Amino acid sequence: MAKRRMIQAINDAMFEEMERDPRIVLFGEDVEISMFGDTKGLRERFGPDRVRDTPICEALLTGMAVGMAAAGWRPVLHMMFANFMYTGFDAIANQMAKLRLMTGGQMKLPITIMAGFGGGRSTAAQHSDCPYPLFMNLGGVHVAVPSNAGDAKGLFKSAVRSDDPVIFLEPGGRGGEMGEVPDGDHLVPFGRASVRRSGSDVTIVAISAMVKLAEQAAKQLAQDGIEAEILDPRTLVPLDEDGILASLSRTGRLVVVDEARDRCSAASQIAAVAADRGFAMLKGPVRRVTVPDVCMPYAPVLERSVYPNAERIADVVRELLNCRDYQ
Amino acid sequence: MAKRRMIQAINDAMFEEMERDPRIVLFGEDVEISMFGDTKGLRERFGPDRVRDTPICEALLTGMAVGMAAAGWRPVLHMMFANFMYTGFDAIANQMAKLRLMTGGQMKLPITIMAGFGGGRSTAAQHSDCPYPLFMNLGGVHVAVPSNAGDAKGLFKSAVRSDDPVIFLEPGGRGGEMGEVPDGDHLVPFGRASVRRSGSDVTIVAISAMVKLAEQAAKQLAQDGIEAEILDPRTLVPLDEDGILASLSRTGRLVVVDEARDRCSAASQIAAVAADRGFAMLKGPVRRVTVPDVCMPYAPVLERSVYPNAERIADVVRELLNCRDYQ
Amino acid sequence: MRNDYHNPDPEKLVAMFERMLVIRETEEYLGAQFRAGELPAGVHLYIGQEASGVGICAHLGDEDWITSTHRGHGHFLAKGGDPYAMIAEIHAKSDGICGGFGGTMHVADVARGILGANGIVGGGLGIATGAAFAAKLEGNGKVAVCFFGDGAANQGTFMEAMNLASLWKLPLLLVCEHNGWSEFTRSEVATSGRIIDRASPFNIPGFEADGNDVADVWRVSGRALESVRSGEGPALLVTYTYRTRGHVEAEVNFLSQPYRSEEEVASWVAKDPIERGAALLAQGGIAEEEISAIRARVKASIAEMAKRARSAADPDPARVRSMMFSAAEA
Amino acid sequence: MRNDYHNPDPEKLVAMFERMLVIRETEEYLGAQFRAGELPAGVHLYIGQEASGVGICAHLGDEDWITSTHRGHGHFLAKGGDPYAMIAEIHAKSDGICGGFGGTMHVADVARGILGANGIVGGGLGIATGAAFAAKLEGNGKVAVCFFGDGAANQGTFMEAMNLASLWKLPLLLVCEHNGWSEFTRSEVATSGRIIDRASPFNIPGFEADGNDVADVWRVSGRALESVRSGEGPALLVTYTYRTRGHVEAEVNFLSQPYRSEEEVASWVAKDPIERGAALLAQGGIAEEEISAIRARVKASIAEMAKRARSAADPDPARVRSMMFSAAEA
Ligand SMILES: Cc1ncc(C[n+]2csc(CCOP(=O)(O)OP(=O)(O)O)c2C)c(N)n1
Ligand SMILES: Cc1ncc(C[n+]2csc(CCOP(=O)(O)OP(=O)(O)O)c2C)c(N)n1
Ligand SMILES: [Mg+2]
Ligand SMILES: [Mg+2]
Repeated sequence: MAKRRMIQAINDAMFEEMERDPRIVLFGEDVEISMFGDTKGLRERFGPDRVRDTPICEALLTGMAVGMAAAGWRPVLHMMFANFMYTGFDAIANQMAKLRLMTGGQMKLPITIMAGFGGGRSTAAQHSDCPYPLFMNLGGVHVAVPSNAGDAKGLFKSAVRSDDPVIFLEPGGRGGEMGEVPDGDHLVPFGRASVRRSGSDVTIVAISAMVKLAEQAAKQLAQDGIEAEILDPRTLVPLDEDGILASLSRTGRLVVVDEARDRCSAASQIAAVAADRGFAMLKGPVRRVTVPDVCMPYAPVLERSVYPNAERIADVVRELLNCRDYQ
Repeated sequence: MAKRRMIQAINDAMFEEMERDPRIVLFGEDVEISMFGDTKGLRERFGPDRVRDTPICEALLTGMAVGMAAAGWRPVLHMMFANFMYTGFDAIANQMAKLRLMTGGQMKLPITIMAGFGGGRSTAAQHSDCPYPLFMNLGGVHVAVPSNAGDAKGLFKSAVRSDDPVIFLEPGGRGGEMGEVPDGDHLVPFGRASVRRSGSDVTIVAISAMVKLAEQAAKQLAQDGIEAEILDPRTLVPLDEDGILASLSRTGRLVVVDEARDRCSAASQIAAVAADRGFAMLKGPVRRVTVPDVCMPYAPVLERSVYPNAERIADVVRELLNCRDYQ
Repeated sequence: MRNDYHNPDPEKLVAMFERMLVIRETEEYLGAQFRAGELPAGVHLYIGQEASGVGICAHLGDEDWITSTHRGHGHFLAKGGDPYAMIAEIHAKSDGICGGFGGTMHVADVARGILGANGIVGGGLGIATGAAFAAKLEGNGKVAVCFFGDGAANQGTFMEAMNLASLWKLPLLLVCEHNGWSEFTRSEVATSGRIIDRASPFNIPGFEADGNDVADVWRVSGRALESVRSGEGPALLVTYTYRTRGHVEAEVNFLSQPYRSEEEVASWVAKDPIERGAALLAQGGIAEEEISAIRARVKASIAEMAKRARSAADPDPARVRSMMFSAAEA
Repeated sequence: MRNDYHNPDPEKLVAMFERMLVIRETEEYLGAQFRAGELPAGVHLYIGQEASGVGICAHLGDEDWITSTHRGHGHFLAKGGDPYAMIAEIHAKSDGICGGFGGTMHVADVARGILGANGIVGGGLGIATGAAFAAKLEGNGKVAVCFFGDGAANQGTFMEAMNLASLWKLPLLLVCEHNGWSEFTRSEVATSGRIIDRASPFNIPGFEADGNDVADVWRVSGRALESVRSGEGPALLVTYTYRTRGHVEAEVNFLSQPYRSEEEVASWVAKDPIERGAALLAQGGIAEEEISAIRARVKASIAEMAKRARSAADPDPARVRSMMFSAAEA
């Protein structure tokens, strides 16, 4: 076990994987100097063929990733902020997510697209989106959303080894946080949620940066004698529905915490799964703690008013447990 | 009342609205000759200033709509097939949906973007997407999804009169179907679901082209003595949550039929709302009849295997009503 | 630019003539099938443009990459794709090159370097640039050829591709097949200036060819590809041609008015690349009977394939759900 | 292109000098506030580039439109935006021009024709083209000016804008502020050929100006705008300049190595547009004391506004949920 910041853990994963597989190529805007630190030092180690700064042209870059992958390489494309993936959205939605089916399975597309996402730091509306719900709906891309350094490393390694496209999203505000990273070739499989805390009163499914807030809420709740079980899905495609339902079968109550805007969010999808496959286990309504359907305002006081926090999570859990209708 | 095809009804609406408001301007690829028929004759009537063919450059076109609206005009942008909205996605997601908030309310953006959507006709993966879940998640755009000629006209008129951006989606396969259109200045308000059929056993919320399938299913079910209530939300942003919950309070059971891919679909959102606000009324699980998380294959036999149909809907309803756990 | 590449020898000319015929016969068949209601969806025919794809692909091997367009049958066949597998695909059969999953707008044969027809106008630009980057990294002289229309040349990714490919000296040949129309919009209405002129600001050489003369296309594209293969970076080739059929075979059903004159079409039918190819063969000393024999052979062969394709099996719906991810199929 | 536009008169020069100073003082303040931890987010300073925005906007009225970039403070102020409202915005106050909702990267004043700074590189291209279309429809001589960087010139929408605006003869001035860098990438690495050469294939006239000389910018942009206003269609103007500060004031915190030499920066500091402006004033006969008085006046005025902005009220969170749709606010 080593203590690493998430961004370092991803950087470590990149070093190890690029060392292992010479067909991994990284490109993107300013990946050489590395804005976030996740691609730092790679240019020096692996040279200009395999690590390249690009012009600003996201629409082309996502298409290039498809072409490189189709031609037998394993591109890693860094898109910096997740909002810029909209600029390159066409080749993700119309090509990357569809070409395997369209070609009858001929095309193997081992692509990793990475980007930082999320709000909470006054980066305002165009640098704070949580676009994973959009990618979840595309059908043909995996989506990984690590919450901590260890998972980030293990998921990243799985991403670049996957023969399918993966959107790998780094919670913007968490790059600096320290966490344990298992030694050796640490891989985290896709589609396996991790239980971050055990509890019998309520299941809290929390996505990426929301895990920490859920943990804070759980501590507060424990003081009231409420034991929350916290699940971190780690990947949203595939989603560990069985893992979530298993937890629900123990607790009977579900709260989903998601930093995305509410409508058609990952939280809504998880709630829908619970209302379908998990209905018989539900002792009460499924609550969502999400960002209301607004884009992130700049002022901290405004941003705080819409961003999920531990108090909001704890309040929702308390309300759920206190509500007489659902005892 | 007049009998019109949906596409004619939209065309009528365009004529009436452009006549009424000289600041409405229509542009897009081949809007002059009109691929679908919805913009037919407008060039001849309103001239080259207000009706314009554009080059193929969707990324620019969506941005232009923002600029025109900000400058005081009321652009209507035709994007032909909804898949091409991905090509112009950046300005929709990063500008159109955000600029009002970002400017502290300074910017009024009366934009209508129209496109045909959906599968069922072997147009294959790149001409068959149902992208409304993506737009629903953006937060800052209205989404209208008419199911019939009358609503299409009334919703279109409301769209172009709205001071906010509206994504107006025409079900691709339905342009030719006849329906009743009320006479006069027929407006359909946003956020008001329509009850297409009354029934007390189950609520079926069906979106756009799915309404017809739900109606067929309801007929089959009626023969078994099952009375389904069918709700057509008509707009997904805003969504008539209260209307859906009111129906649920009468039936206690909910099935949502959506042509979108399942994950983070409109169906999932509606199911999530039911599992939250409507939980106390639910007598059984909320089922979704959607397209599994695949893009549309070309072969009719393949497409049929994933596209919703009346039998699938009826089967799901029967299962829901027969299941002993939820009597 | 002058056409100073040597002329194709008779053997090459015969081969290209035959390839053009294969495209023509296949598409005549597909058009007829569509009109007879035998195809599940409309087809975008390449008829009239065959010389462009064939003249260029004659320089390519299976190891080279191409990307194509919605009008992709011709490129597929020109690059050596199997007509039977393509016809079966368009008939939505499991023998189809994409197993019936792709259809007319998505015919692809990755093993033959055909990265697919594409329903998104301009969709091939990024893909081809990526394939060219891959080829560059391999460093073994492979190239990527991106076919796109004059309408697609107004998509911004065209400029993005030129900029990046020039900077990175990628082995990319951008081929704009200029047929004067994008759907029902005349080129002059959609395109400012000349497309060929868009290359030089990026330090990219531009080449132009008579897209209805397979020998000219072969000569000019040979020179362009020589430059591209030499490591000097990308090139732009514009072939001037015309689609003598509609934008899509379904258009008569939905258009309420004509968008071009019969004279315009006739003037291009008179320049039919196949008849011009036949004339070149005759000039080159190929006997009339030999030419007729080729025609007959191709006709018979396509007819036989078409028949076989029609009676092939439907695809198995059980495969759909496993088709999005390779992991799902394992 | 030659600069044959007449010279700005002394009054105009003084006004432009003062505007440049307003930008400089405001941004020096903002930079210091950021470093002191007093701003919620990093700021992209325009310091060193003031002559470009000021020289151009001196030709514009409130009725003309501009779009700007992530480096937008300078354009906002050059176009006549209120420094107090901008400073308050960046301090996240309810007095801010966007009520604290937008912040540094999104300062906008629609009533003054400022359609906003933009966090998306190239985001202004479509918006400005649309505004130019609106202006064209109104037919009253309004123009739209799109500011963007040399990095943004590699976004495909740049070509799309040139193509469409040229076809439609839109009153659009495209202004590429070429500062040699996009973030930490040198222009030569990201840009093939010369940006100014990208205009002519679209039949668009290209203009170039010394972006550190406000008089040159004023002259050249005057000519360019004359052409644009005359109805002849769009023009491209490239102003060559440099940002003497970092890409973003936060960069020292996250970069592990320098990306440019101190000499490079110093060579441009020596060409500081404000000091060159002061020299022009002196040449034009303006007394040294008058110049000092302007400096003192601006300094005091910005300091006063800054103080006021700091003590302004926070925005009201109750407004957030009603801010996405105008209907919601009614
Ligand atoms: C992104 C996108 N926009 C629009 C369309 C609709 N469309 C299909 S073909 C076409 C015209 C293409 O013209 P061109 O590139 O010249 O090719 P041609 O059909 O002439 O071969 C258009 C607009 C599309 N398929 N994709
Ligand atoms: C679509 C998009 N891609 C990437 C970025 C990140 N980014 C912000 S500024 C910038 C460089 C812009 O360079 P240039 O256009 O030359 O403007 P300058 O900063 O030099 O003024 C980049 C890549 C972004 N904001 N938007
Ligand atoms: Mg064409
Ligand atoms: Mg720059």
